Amino acid sequence: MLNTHYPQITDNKLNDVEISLQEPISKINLRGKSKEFFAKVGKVLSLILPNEANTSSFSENFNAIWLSPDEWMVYFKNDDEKVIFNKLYSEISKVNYGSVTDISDQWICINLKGSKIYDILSAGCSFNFDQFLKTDGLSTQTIVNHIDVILHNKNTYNINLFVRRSFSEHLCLWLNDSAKFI
Amino acid sequence: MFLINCPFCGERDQSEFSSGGEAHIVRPKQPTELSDDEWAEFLFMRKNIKGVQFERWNHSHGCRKWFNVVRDTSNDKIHSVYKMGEKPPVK
Amino acid sequence: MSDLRVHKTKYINETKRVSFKYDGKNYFGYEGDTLASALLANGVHLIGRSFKYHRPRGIMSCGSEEPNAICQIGDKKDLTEPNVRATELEIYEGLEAFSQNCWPNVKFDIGGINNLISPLIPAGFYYKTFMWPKSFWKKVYEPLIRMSAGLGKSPTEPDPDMYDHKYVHYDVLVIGGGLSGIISAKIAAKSNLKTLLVDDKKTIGGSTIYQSNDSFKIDDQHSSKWLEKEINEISKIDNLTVKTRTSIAAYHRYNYLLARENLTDHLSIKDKKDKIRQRLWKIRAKKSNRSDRRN
Amino acid sequence: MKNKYSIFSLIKNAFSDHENWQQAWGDPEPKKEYDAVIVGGGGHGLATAYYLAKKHNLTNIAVVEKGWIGGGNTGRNTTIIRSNYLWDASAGLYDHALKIWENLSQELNYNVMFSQRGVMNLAHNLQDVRDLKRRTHANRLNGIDAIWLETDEVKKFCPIINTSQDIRYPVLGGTLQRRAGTARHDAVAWGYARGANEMGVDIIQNCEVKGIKRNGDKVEGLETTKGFIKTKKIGVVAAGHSSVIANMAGIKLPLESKPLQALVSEPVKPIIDTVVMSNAVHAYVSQSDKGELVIGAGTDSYVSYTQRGSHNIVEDTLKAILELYPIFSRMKMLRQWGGIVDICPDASPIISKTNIKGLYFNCGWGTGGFKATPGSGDLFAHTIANDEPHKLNAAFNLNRFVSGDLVDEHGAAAVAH
Repeated sequence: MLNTHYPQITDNKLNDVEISLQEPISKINLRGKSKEFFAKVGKVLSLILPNEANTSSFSENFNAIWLSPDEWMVYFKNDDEKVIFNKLYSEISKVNYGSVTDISDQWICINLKGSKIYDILSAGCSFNFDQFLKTDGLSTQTIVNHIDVILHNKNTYNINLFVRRSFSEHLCLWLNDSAKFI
Repeated sequence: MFLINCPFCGERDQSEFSSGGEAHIVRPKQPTELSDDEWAEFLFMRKNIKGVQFERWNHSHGCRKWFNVVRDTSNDKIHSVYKMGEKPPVK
Repeated sequence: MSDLRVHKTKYINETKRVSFKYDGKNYFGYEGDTLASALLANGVHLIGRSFKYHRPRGIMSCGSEEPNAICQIGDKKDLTEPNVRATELEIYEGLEAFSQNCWPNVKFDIGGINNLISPLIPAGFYYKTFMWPKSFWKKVYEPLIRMSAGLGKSPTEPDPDMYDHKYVHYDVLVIGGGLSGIISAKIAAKSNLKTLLVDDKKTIGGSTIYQSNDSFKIDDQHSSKWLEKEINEISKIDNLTVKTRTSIAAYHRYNYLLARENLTDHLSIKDKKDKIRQRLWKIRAKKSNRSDRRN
Repeated sequence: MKNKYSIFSLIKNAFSDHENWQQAWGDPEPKKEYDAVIVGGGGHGLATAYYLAKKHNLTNIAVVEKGWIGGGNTGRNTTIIRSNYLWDASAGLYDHALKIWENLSQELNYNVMFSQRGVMNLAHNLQDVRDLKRRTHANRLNGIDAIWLETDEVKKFCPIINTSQDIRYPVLGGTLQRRAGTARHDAVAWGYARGANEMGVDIIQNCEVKGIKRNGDKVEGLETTKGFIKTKKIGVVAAGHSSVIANMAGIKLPLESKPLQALVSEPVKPIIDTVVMSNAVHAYVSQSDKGELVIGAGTDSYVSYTQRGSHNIVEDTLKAILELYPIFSRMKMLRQWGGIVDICPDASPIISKTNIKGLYFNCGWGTGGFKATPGSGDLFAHTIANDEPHKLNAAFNLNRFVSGDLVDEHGAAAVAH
């Protein structure tokens, strides 16, 4: 059976770290290289996909994170997520301009806020956050406590962390634990 | 624990990468024509160089792209990194 | 108290007595003492026995280089710690330390017999004997050898303490907070480089902080006074972090270093509670030419 | 004739302050020509020379070593000896070695401190249980002592293991080979060196091979840092550097060399009296006669000749150790090191002739060569002397990578390759 549980997040305000679940939100994985692909994405989401590594772009409703030279993740809050997905799917996947995959249930978004969030992450992450934390909109894929994550710097000391659902419970326990001992 | 400069994501810790072994081992174009010796050569025999070696790495916990690395296996010093399909730098 | 103690250094707070036990006997030292300095001040010189010949051993140095004064700390099954250098451990209220590798006690050690027969048991003697009769190796000889193995004792129950680790990135890492370390760190930090200075002692300054007479002068001041100003100054520099009680444990390629920070080992038993005991720092210092040469 | 080592010789020499001991092996310059030259002065190489001299009367031979004898993987391993391998060919090979171990100290008149304190292999999941039970049965069919232990029996045999069922990788049982154990690794190299030297073998240290001279498909000799040595037979026992030597002869081997790490703690009084291996969580531990905990970690995933390895490998191993032995958390590690292991695709060794006449390779032992030292030396000596493999090493030929007759021992190898 499909696991649709969300991690329990308790004690979410410790040592100036606020951990909160940002769900449900929609996430779509986009892959493509062709001119038509970029044009269609631009049309449906009114957004230009970032082509620079470790960056993101946004429009009124959507955030797009660079994952690799031909891969992005778009996430957004939407009451009717299927509409956007279906539109992208029929304009891109169906006509072989690229691929569109709904990954809303696969990844979970957790928001971290506060001046100590990078201290928590550094307990289990070898990534050098020096540049990342200074620039809004940067993104990165890395490992936190042996778990793959996608990080998106929303703005100063406020980041969205994406983690696969099956690892999310464990990661949340670890984040809470770490927050106690910064 | 070396640092690898992923040609897509930039410099990251080695723990984010997986090693794919020796690079530029060309898959046989006509597998059906191969003798057992040639298969053994393709599948198992490796230069296993002590010194400058061309190898493949995958940024498995980042962009998940394969690329090539020129590394000295006697001191783990990485001389250069280049994308798949690009011409290897001359030694 | 013996008169080995040098009074009037501000690093020992002689107004604050700290009592501790060594081999079951009560002693006291002062706040700021290491176990070694407190024992010496109490006239205790015989601290342990050597590994093989059980020769009496005293304190020989004043830091991590100590080869002799190695003690067992605590006797609780879960918290005891073997092989702790008396020169590195700061005393705290309630500390219990024991001599190691001796029985029944450090002054009268049966193992001292080994010293008497030392001509018979030179380096590597076991390769040349214990081969006959064959069955004796398993039943007699090896059990005897194993009886004399080891210095301290391992804990026998799970460790209740907590540990932590953290990755950090710096442009410059300076190891050793003596005179040169402090000045290097200051110059690096002032050149706009993110700098970390680590020292294994509880205060930085190295031996310079004890140099308060006319033989040691910098800029016409006693060098301890001069350094004090520098220490004061670097504490105000933004991109300089100073970590004391932190010792480097490994140097890996690409300037990746491991350091152990001791957070609670110097605190009294009640103050240790609910705190992280040690933190492992995984330090990546910026690649420099020097490290390349090291490669 | 060398002086015999015994308690009496110790007493006798005590009177002269141990200054009159005979040299255990000399330090000769290489002769111009030998009947055979062994490349590599580790345990396997010295054992090969010893058995060539002892069993095949080849005494005009030399062992050339680029560093000092026993300074490579012989001095860097975790000294575990066992023979509980899955396949018949491996069982034959490793148990042959184990049988020699049992009398080795007496044979060499050198105490190699072979200690049969048992080796336990733990199972942490149902597949482990099935695999280990299968191996136990296979072992017994091959006459190798092996028993299956339930969790409580594991606990009884080694009380400090955490057998609680609510840890991440609970202990579901294990196998035990009682005849298995450990030996003093340095003593093995030194004992064989002394024995070989006594029969006339030249042990030449600080002598690095720089080239192999071929005449067509025959070898003619070796270029070394101590000059050219003429010989018709070259036995290469160079572990992690086998490919380097193979490249000199113009051939390739199915090997990758990777750092394998190990570490020891500060010495403590005896606390663990057996060897416990645990492949699933990747932790194995024993305690030396000096009191150090000897811990084996894993290999890195990439080719390297650096003899150090990455820190995360050690960290993961220690995590596993602390889960299984939470009492060790306050122990301090004394030193850590890496050895370069040459790994075959099937995790089995190569003891074989090559296409070049007079060139023989003994390599590919991967993470577990120490245990095989005497057997490997004996069988390699046989192969070199007769230009034909012994029936016990026939399966471990180079041609198996062409014919496909691989001996897949990934399950029984100590460390996941």
